[in-house]
Amino acid sequence: MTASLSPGALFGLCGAALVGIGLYAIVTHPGLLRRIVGCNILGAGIFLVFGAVARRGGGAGFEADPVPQALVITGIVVAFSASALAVALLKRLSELNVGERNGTAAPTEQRGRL
Amino acid sequence: MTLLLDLALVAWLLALAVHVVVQRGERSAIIAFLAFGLLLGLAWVRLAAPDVALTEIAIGGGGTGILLLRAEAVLRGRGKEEEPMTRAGKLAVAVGCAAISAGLGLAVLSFASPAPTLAPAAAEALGATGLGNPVTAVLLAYRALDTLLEKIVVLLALIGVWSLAPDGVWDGAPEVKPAIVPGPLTYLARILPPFGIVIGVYMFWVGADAPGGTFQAGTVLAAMWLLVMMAGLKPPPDTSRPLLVLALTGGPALFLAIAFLGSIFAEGFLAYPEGLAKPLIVAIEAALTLSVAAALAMLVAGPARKAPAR
Amino acid sequence: MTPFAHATTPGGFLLVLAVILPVCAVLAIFACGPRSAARIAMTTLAAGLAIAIAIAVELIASGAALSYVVGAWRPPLGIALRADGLSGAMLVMTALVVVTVGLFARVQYGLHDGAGGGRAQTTFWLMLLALWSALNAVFVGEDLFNLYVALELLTFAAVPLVCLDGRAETVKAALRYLLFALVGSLLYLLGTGLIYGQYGTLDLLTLSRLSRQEPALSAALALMIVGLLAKAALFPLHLWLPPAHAGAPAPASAVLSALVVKAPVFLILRLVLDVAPPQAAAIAGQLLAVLGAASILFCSVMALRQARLKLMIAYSTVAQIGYLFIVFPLAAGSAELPPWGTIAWTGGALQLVSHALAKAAMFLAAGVIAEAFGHDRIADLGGFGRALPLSAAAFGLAGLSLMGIPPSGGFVAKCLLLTAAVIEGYPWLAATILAGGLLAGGYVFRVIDTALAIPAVPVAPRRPVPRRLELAALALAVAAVLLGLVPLRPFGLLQIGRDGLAMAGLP
Amino acid sequence: MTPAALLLAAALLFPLLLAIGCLSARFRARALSVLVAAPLPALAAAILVPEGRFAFFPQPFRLTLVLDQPGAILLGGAALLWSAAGAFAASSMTRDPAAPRFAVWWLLTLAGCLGLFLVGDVVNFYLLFTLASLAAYGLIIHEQSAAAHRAGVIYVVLALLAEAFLLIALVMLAATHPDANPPIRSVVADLPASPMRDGTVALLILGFALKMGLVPLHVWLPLAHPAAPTPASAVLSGVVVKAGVIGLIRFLPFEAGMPAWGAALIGLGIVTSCYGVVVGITQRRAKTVLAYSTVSQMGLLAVLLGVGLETADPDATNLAAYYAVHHTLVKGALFLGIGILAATGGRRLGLVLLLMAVLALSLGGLPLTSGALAKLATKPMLGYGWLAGAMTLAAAGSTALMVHFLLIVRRDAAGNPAMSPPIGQFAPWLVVLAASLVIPWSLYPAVSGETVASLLQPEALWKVTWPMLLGAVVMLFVDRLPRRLGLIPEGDIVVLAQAGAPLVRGLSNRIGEVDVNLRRWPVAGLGLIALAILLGGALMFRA
Amino acid sequence: MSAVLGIVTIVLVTAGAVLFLAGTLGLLRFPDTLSRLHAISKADNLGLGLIVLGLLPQAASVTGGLKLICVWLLAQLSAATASQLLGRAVYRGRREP
Repeated sequence: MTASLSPGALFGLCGAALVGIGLYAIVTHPGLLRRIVGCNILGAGIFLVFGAVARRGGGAGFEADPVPQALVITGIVVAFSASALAVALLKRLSELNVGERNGTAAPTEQRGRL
Repeated sequence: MTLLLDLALVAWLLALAVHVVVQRGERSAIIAFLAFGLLLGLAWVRLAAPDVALTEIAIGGGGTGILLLRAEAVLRGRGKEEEPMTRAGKLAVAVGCAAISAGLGLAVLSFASPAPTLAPAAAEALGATGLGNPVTAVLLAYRALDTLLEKIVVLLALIGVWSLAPDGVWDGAPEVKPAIVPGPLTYLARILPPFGIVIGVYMFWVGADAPGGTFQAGTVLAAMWLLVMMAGLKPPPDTSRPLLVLALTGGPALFLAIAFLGSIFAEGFLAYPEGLAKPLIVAIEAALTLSVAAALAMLVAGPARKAPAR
Repeated sequence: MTPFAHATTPGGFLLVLAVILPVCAVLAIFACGPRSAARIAMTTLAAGLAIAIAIAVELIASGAALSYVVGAWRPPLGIALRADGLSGAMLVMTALVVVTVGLFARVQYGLHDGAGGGRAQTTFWLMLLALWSALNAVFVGEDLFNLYVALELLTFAAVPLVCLDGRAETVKAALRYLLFALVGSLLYLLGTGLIYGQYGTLDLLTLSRLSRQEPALSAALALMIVGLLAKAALFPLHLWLPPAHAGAPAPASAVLSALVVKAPVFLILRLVLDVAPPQAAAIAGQLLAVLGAASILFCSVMALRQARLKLMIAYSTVAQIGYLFIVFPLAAGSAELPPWGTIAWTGGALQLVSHALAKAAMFLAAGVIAEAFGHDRIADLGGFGRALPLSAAAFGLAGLSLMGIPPSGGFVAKCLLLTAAVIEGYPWLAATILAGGLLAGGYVFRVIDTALAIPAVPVAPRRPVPRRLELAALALAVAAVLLGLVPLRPFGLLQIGRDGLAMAGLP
Repeated sequence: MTPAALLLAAALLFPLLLAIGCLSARFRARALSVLVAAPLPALAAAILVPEGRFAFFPQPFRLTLVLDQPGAILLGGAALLWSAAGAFAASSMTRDPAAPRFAVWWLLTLAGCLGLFLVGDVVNFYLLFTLASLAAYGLIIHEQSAAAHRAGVIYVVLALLAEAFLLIALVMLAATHPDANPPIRSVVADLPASPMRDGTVALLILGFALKMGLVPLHVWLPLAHPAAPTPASAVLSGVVVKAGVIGLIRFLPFEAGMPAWGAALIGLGIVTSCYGVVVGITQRRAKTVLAYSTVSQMGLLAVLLGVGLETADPDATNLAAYYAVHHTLVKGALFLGIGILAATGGRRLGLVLLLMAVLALSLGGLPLTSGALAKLATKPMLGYGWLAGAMTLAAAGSTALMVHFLLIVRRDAAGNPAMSPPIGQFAPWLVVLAASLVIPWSLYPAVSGETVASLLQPEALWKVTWPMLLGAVVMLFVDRLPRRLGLIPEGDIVVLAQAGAPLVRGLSNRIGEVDVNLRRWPVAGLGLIALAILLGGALMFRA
Repeated sequence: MSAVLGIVTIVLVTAGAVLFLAGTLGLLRFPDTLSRLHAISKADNLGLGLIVLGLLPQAASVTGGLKLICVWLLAQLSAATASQLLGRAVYRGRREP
């Protein structure tokens, strides 16, 4: 048991569980912001799986395989960009909705060109 | 003993994640998520990935956290809940997610043994790059194309965020300053940035040989800039301001230029000439750090809200 | 036989250019400011088209796949780019659609503000170019993680296009699209991690040799395929597509519907054919075919029900995507005939290309209609064919291809698929193809009937529309039709780089 | 390339070129006047090109043209009718602002129809079949009335259905053939040995029966023919339905024979011919009556082909073509005649009515007319059993229907003011009329193998006369009966089908609701998870 | 010498850890935000100080030691600011509920 629960496997399993938790949040949560948080938890779980893979692949003087680690770094930045875009959309949406609800066009009302 | 610590860490991570999901209050959930991000950094340390740990804490936890907190502050009270789910539906989803986790766990436990790895290959090729940190070598040499495209992804996200501005103020400045700036914040914004900049530069500089690198350094710099902007010490620039544009495009542009030069002077696109690899990589990293810092800060700052100063 | 390791071939640098050139243009526009956006974009469109054609010529001339090892770091440590015949076809198709849409947008923007530089306009050019780069990267990518980055690039370029007009409903559609696509790409990424954990490489060519029936690979394939399905909006995961594609401005809808959804489909094709072991491929193929058939039938009915033209076209996209998925069991191949030697493979590829052309034409035509009349409610468009004959013709010709009426690319594609269904013994797929054609006939015909009607109160254009604007749609529609007249050329092209199967003996 | 091949190609391409020419606005404005010339190359080909001549065009055209005897007969008759109807249209539609558009549809339909009689390879057959089918839609809706649009919609739905049946049938035919575009001949020769034989034949019959208008797939005819302008009705009823006939002639294996399917075709034909008469008698509009008459006549053609298929008699195709050309000319002349009658009054009316009566009764088999010839020529093949009896009854029915038709047109024209039809319409009508009388005589020896003199034997005359008398008597009797005209609506069973509309609408609404549900975020999310589990499970445990 | 330094480290770090524990307990047990803030800032600042102090003897080099002190100073700074901000937020939240 201990052998199979090397840090790699352990955090891999943790990542697997986080994937489930993140998915659950994304699917069931009614609030959009929390869905974005859910995506980040899902992402964290996925990155942990990568980390587990990296940890297992240590060798040649490195404690872990650097390739998956580099992938995770790229992945984290991409995930952050996605969150930023999603949050910006969400804020804009809520702004427009508030404008609509107040009966007046939002001050930032704009007309599409196309 | 370490196994026990790891187990505790894992349990804590899972508990926090569940807490984030089931917590009613939006803000509490986000704060729990912040804590989750910090713990995740610890987990990365335990996975022998200090580079990732730094990135996770800086971007995954910190950057995302501040983004979410700011959004929560804006949305509070007006976020309309939509498409709620029945209890049975939630149960079904829960069972499904559990099944996916279980399958995933099975897959993780069934990985081939001995573990396949590229560590030896990476180590062997490290000499040609002159770098000491293999992760940096992967990011900026072996898989530089990914990194290049990912820079474009960040830039696109920024363009996307900016495109959400109203038409009239599109190329104006975003607004990050709260209505009332608390005194201590201003104080912090005066004291901290010099340290932050030093730390950022240090992180970038050691990145070639030790944990650290462009993203981590860029995030620290971005945090400093945001702090200054939030405290109102220096207003955010117009999105069309040349200096900002230069900072944003400089990194990718230099990267591209060196990449194309590689196809003339070295073995191909994104290849570095023998012996010049390290200086070139450091140069790229320097420019990228600035670009990342500017992009991350502007991503958090959001779309323009004020007409441009002409 | 193709060697199982990548080596840079002559002309391989073209692949890099195809991916990187639009990126350079994005940076240039960003740096030079909005005023020069259209000019830079136009130049890039021309250059990009030339590159795509050069790649196709090089492919045909050499008869072998083009490869490029980026930075001379060989996989598995480094990344390779590779274009076989199918990729080449995709690249050319993408270039054609993007260039035509670009010309359309240039004219349309010219109608509103000559000088340019507005928010929507600049964003459109930036996103169009980024999208092109991402598509090319998907089509020539050979590394699973590199493909992930390309997919994300695609999503990030596509989402802002959806809400370009900034109305609440389009912002909502964009957010929904982003979140669902994000889940899809995360699942794909997860699968990538599992594959790396099992095989220690992300290179598709290497994987095609290594992959065996193993739990990790099964889980990875399931996650990746389902994630990509979410991005491809196959029924029942199509929730985001109709509002997103219908809400976007016409040129944006055209590229979204014609090209963007094709990228995940292309990747699924590569996963199933190249990575999955034969038995797994068969099982996945069956499931995908069931979903594809359901998509065809269900969403065609939904398209028939729509009152708005653009929504109708959007639902039609979901239905037409379904055809690409019923290819899987039909192109299963056998010991002596590899999947890419089957006629179903050709049919599927042809369907992919002809749908792209036809759908882009339809959305552009719908854009002209909306431009002229200020709305796109089908019921209130009676007799629009008189005001906009070229657009009506473009819609009709594109419709021919969607319905599978000869002579058109869609016809040849559906004919090949039908033949495959008959030969392989899938009567239910044959019936689905026919029923889908009938339903498509229904919804296309509804618009044609409206166009040809002479109502008591004829519709009058709100503002005159220049012919040039209409020509773009017509050109694409004619291309979709002409595709049916040269059906056997792609057949040969598609074999290139696929195990060097002898091309002799093909008609 | 031989002159014959060139002529065949011109027959197909000339109308297409004219249609392409219509892209130019100046040409389009004058397109109406070229309609008469468009089918002339085809006519020349039918007359001049020796039968059995092939023309094969190499890559990239991949076009095989064949002119065999049935094809030549049908082509000649059809080209003549097209030309005459084109002249008629040029005269009758000069004031119509939408005439250029009409001309485009006309040229496309024409190209498709005439090409069908010539083409010898599977793919191009389907292509031309589609062209003819879909372009005819433009002719049907030309008047833009609500009825025309309804007819157009129903027509297109059925035409697309026919296309679908045909497509799958052709695919099944050609699937195992090594050539991607095989000659029709060789796939039909392979058909009897094919494992999918029965399915293929069933689909072929379904597809072509839809085009011919065999019961219960006839509903588009009585809707479309009255709705279209007169010259268009003439070609729709005279030629377009023959696309189905040539299809059956080309694709059924008459050499090998298929008794069961032959019997089925016979049954279908008999039902159709009776049904057309019975429903036709209840109609009150002249054009509708003619449409039902076409339905009935197509039934007779189906019987002929069925017999040929049952007894493996390839000659049946010649006879069927002969019968079909008779019908083409007569029915075309009758439709044009309705237009003439509407423009005629006073002195000339009597003459026109007389000519119409000759034409109409020719369908029933009036001695010395083409109808009688056609019936006599086919008699030997039908034998003397119950089938011959049924055909005799059908002839009687046709006569009855035509008497009904004559009564209607006489009533309709009775109140016309004194006027005479424009020569531009009258002359084409006379040409078709004359052709309908002359051409069958000239073809008779070649088709039936008997001399013309045999036609003048009293017994031959009696053979065709008595069913006519029977029919006429019956009709005169029926006409006395209290009968509610218009009891059965035009298009009869389509009305029943429309009664099912709420059901369809309900189903469609259900699908709409399902879609709304599926597109809710949690449901789609659950779907995503379920799919992942399903696929993952299948891959893990089944593979 | 090293043994003495070792003992000093152990004592100081343990004390710091205990203070952290106390702060955490306070965070969990105290009724309102202000008292929680009080507990956590007081205990944690001191706790961190003790831990850093305890680790100083173990630092491999002078720069290492300086880094540790920098960490402590920065933590002090940010904690002070954060506490201020939190306190203000609570205060304003009370005034305008």
